[in-house]
Amino acid sequence: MTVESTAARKPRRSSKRTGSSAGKAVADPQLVQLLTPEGQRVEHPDYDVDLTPEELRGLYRDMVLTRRFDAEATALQRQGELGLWASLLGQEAAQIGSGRALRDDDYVFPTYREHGVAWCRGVDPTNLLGMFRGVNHGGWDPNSNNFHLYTIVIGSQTLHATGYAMGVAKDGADSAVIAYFGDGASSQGDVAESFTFSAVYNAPVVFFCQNNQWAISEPTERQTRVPLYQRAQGYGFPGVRVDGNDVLACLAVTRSALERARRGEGPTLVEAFTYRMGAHTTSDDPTKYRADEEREAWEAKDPILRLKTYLENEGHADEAFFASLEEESETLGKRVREAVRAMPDPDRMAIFENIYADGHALVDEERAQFAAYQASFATESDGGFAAGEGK
Amino acid sequence: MTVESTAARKPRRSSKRTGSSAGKAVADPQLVQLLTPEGQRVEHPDYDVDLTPEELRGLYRDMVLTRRFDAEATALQRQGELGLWASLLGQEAAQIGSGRALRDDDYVFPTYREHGVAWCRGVDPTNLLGMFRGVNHGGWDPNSNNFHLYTIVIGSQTLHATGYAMGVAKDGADSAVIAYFGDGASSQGDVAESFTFSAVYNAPVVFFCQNNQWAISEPTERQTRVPLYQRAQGYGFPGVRVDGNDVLACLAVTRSALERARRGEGPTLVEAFTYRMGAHTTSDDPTKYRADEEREAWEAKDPILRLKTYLENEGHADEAFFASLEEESETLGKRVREAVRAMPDPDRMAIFENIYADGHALVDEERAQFAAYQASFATESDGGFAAGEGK
Amino acid sequence: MTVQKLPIAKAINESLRKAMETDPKVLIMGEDVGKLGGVFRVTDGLQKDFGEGRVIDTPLAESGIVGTAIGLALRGYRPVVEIQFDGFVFPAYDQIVTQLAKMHARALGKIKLPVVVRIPYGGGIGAVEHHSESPEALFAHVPGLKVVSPSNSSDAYWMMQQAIQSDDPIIYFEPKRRYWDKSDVDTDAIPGPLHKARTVVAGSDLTLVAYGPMVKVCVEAAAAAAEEGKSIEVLDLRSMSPIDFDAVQASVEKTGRLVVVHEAPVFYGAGAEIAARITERSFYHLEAPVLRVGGYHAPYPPARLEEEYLPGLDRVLDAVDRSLAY
Amino acid sequence: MTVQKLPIAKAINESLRKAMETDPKVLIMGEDVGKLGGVFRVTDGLQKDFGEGRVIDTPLAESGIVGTAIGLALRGYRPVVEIQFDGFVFPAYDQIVTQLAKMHARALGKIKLPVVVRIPYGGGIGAVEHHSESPEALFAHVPGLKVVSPSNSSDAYWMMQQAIQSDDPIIYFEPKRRYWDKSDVDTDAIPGPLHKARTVVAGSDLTLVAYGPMVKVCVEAAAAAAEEGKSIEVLDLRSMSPIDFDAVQASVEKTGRLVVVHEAPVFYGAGAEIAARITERSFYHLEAPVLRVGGYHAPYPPARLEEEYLPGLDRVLDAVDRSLAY
Ligand SMILES: Cc1ncc(C[n+]2csc(CCOP(=O)(O)OP(=O)(O)O)c2C)c(N)n1
Ligand SMILES: Cc1ncc(C[n+]2csc(CCOP(=O)(O)OP(=O)(O)O)c2C)c(N)n1
Ligand SMILES: [Mg+2]
Ligand SMILES: [Mg+2]
Repeated sequence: MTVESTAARKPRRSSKRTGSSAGKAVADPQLVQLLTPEGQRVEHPDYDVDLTPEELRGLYRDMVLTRRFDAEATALQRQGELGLWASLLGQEAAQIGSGRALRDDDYVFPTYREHGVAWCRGVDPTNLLGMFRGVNHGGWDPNSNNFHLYTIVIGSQTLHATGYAMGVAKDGADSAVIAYFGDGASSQGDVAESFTFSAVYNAPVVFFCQNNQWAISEPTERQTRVPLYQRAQGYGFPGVRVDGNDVLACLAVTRSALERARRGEGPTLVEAFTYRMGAHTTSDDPTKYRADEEREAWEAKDPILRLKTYLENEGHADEAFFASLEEESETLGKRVREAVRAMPDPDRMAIFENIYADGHALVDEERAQFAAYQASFATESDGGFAAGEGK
Repeated sequence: MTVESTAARKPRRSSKRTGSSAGKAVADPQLVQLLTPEGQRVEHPDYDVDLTPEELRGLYRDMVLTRRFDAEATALQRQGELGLWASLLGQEAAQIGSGRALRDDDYVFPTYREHGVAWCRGVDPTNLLGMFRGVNHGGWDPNSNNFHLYTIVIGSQTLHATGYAMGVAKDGADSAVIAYFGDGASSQGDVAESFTFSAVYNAPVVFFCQNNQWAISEPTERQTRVPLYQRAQGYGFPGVRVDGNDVLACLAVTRSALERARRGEGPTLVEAFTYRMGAHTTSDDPTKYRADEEREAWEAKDPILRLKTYLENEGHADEAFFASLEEESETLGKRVREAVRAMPDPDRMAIFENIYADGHALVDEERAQFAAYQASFATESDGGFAAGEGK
Repeated sequence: MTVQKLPIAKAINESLRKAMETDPKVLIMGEDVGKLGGVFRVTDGLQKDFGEGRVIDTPLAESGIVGTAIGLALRGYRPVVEIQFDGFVFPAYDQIVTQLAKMHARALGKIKLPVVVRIPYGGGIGAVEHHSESPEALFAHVPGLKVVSPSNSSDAYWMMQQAIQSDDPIIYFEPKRRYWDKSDVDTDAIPGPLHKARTVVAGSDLTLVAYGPMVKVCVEAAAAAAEEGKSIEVLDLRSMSPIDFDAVQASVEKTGRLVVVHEAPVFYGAGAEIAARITERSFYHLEAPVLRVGGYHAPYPPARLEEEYLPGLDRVLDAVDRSLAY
Repeated sequence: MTVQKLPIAKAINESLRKAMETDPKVLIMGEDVGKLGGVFRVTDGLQKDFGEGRVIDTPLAESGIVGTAIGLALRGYRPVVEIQFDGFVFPAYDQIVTQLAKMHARALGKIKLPVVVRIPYGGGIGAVEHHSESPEALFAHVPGLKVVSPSNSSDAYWMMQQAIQSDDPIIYFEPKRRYWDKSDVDTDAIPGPLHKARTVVAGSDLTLVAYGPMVKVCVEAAAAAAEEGKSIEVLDLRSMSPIDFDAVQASVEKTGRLVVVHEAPVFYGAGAEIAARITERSFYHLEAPVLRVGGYHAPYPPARLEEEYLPGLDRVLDAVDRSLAY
């Protein structure tokens, strides 16, 4: 994929409802945008947000701190403190915009990259790092912040979100559920099945697809030949493409979709058109498969920069704000760094914990054998140092 | 589901390309029809067929013989000669129309109900009965008639068809592939994945969905809230709904979709709107879940009757034709009956045959043990009669 | 009236009904479970009495069924999911293995997954392909799942009660060819633990271990052997994960001989696990190697051959004889 | 130059290249197999040389990958499919078990399914969840599949050649933590049969059986034991279906003792099958019960605990000692 081919798929007409074309990329509704890459506030017939300067600064702060946290995690991976990191660089607006559209009682089903959404939910960022450090497979209580664990198997969580939303509807609650997934994930059978179930049961769920143009080394063309948001209409619910680097538009579109869900009108697919600025993960080397120019073109659309320009132009934020945010960023970075370094390795007996809620005889047996085996080293003449080498 | 709700979803506007509505059932293209239930030949802006009287009689004959065969199989099941039968009653036009649109070099991937398509491919009908009698899991060579084995796991074959079509394209052949599936199957992840793969690789495949309104006891509303043919557009290829009880329209629409595939324009979804007049299979009891009136309403749309009326009105067939067809039907019925009754049980050693093309040591071992075990009965004093009772 | 003679299918139906009456969070989901009451009528009448909101006909998509059941469980529901036939559980296998089995551990115990997956399984009903399989080992090998199978109506009733009450995901295999076999169910009884084996026939010369549909065959084999003066003990395993090795061990250390019987292919089957573990536990007690009787390493054959494929009385007795010959 | 020292990953790469050169019907399919050359670079350079038509980046859908590979095989192609990591094979499990494994039998032998499914498997690379699993038993239990795993570069090369040439579907498990281990590959050698075990170390006191990543550990264990005067024979199984029981039996009847080692959970694992069958075959030769060393009945743990979970030198030696103590 080249920059051109991506650009060629950029839609031209805007609409809350999805467009008509099948088999060719004409007459796409333009993507919803409220803030241009140049930081200009623009109108949209269907979507709007009316935010106070404080709220705008809040969104800016969220994005800056999220990016700072993400950069710190990448650095910690390089330093060997984390085994892996999946950076959200470039996707801050999509995540903060959608994340801030949520109510406390809404429920989030993320992939492995939703650090910005986690931030909006109030999940302590350091909690996200456990699985990447290798001390656990998910270190938070999903119900504390209505933020489910990260899901690594691509697409699976869309069904969990749909089932959860079916439960919300059963309970008569007016909460909504949001399922995050990627452009690559859109090909998984599970995602299609979640569209079917949510449509048939009219479940209050928003499918939030961050189309960051890449699934590891594969461009979105490997997953679809028409814009992804159009997928929804064939299942009987609306799809909309939003500028995923525009935090205001992401907020507005997600809010509208959540409201629709609350009103009992069922699911919506939101395609946030954005870009993965970094590697897929720290294990990945994008120079193998994509051109620098593409990344550079997207740099001009940076989500944080455009909001900064807007805040400055409108006089909504002053130097002091930016300076104090800078400081807050550094404090966050430091806190994260220290927390990770202090993160203890799990006790080896944790292998046998929480496998079953009600216990399992074999686990009990193996736990006991393991403990005895470990103990056998301690009683040997070498004083137990061999235990750690039982590899 | 009631008759009304089905009728309510009947689309109103016709189009070769798919329509626009998302989230509601307005402005659907009407289903393509060339022959009304009353036997009237009507025009359609996008589709037509120009058939000689002989060809028309041929289609009629195909449908009548297929129905006769199907009835015989149902009877054979009642007589205990078959363990099960999945009747195509009511779906003759969809199957004969689409089946007769195929060229010899095209390839068919059926479900378990495509007896009419098998007929068009020249598969000996008695070969279809082996699996229902329980003597094999599929009794024909798929490559003899380019007609794959029946697939029971819902939806799986759509991926095989897509892969096969990818191979056809690779070979530079201008053949096409057709994948049959049902309204229920449309919910399976595999079917969605086949849409994605075929679109991305532009594979020459036609997805032929017989929407017979039911998936065992579940009405189509349990699978989708919009007409199924619309599913295609979100994957970037056209979908079209055809009157599945109109053999001419099914022929025309399938032919057009196959031609499109041959031209390298990729997949098409054809939704043949039809009705399962009988039970799901001989094991099923539809009185548990659907009203007689629904069936009666569909009886008025019978695919065979309408062509008969047309043939008679146009003077394309005379009494002699109908009489000789009647006779041919009886002969077919008799042949099938006798063939089934004469069908030998498989040799017990067949359990160990054809599991691997290149052999497998354990299979060899178990085969030998089994043979020795069987032989042990033969050498016992009772003269071997116990062998058959080794249950 | 607390003791009733019920077919297994009806016992499960009654158990589901009881659970739904007791706990409004219990849901039933699956293909055709509503008006039709399931292709085996196991959910017959439940939608009529509990409504479409609690007995849910789902789209035809097994991964979707299990995946949404997981979501419902996360919301506090207790879904009992029906897979129509053994051979159709595989589209749901990913959700079962990577999500249902692991989510509790992934969340360090902070969330629970009380989902029951009901699977009518096994052969002997003269069905077409995919309708006669015994895939239990494919689930028992997976940490995080529990796998059980009743062999009679009382167990069918009570094990379902216990499975629904359990906070763990449970794969509940129903011996479909025994659905119509009747036996007593005492709905007021105090049931034993879900994962304990049960001695069906006491004996002293050899132990037969089976579960689900094969228990009946083993009981018949024990009776036939008794006529020849052989005293066979029959254990109904009831649970394939965990396995009640203590019970098997105790029996084997009494009889000195063990034959394990199941319909599933022997190769990598439950019999392998039982043979390996019991041989390790009771090495010096075994007079003969543990023998296994089960399916061949072959796809389940067409119906006209299934009686040759399935372990029957003669094959069990043959193994008994071979074991006793050591 | 016919003998080269190659890492396992490169040996597979060379083998795929050779197969593609030899047979234009050989295709490579999977996620990121093209420009990127796969996340482990096993297909590196192949798309560049053979084009996008033969090295196919697929949509992110494993069922679709295997399902379309089946279709391509029916059309006469020989697809070699890559599953990116062990834990991601499950979405394709249905196509593998119900279609790939059974279609040849279903067609009474009239069609062939020469599909190779490559799966990098096992732990030890410090990865996140789903990237360290050993699901081989879940395939070996299924009739119609063959399951193999190389432990060194020569086998990696030749077993891939043979797998591609085979007309049967083969699940080819690649020991990912050994990808970078180098050993000699003779590309002109005449390889032995695909499904035969190989004696890696000869010995007389006890037999260690392993495959894939565990062979190395067992060789080290044999060396360590040798220092203590114990003579351990190490067998590389190479094939988990079929299993070369003759080779294991011959070794055990010489040594009298057997320990089976694998990373997969012991419960219902390959070790169970080997223990059960060898005990049956060699009942009077065994001085001790067959012991098994493997994964626990627990989800594969987070990376910081994997060395505790994986069978290592000490755990193997512990089992050796326990066996010898009988
Ligand atoms: C079922 C499954 N297959 C393969 C993978 C390996 N994998 C991890 S991320 C990824 C790409 C995902 O792309 P996308 O959905 O676009 O999300 P993104 O990473 O771009 O956020 C792949 C193939 C996986 N995690 N799960
Ligand atoms: C994966 C799978 N799940 C369930 C079944 C059981 N089953 C057989 S046919 C059927 C209904 C199929 O409905 P549809 O696709 O509309 O085809 P129809 O039978 O109406 O022709 C079901 C649920 C199956 N064969 N495969
Ligand atoms: Mg992406
Ligand atoms: Mg149908």
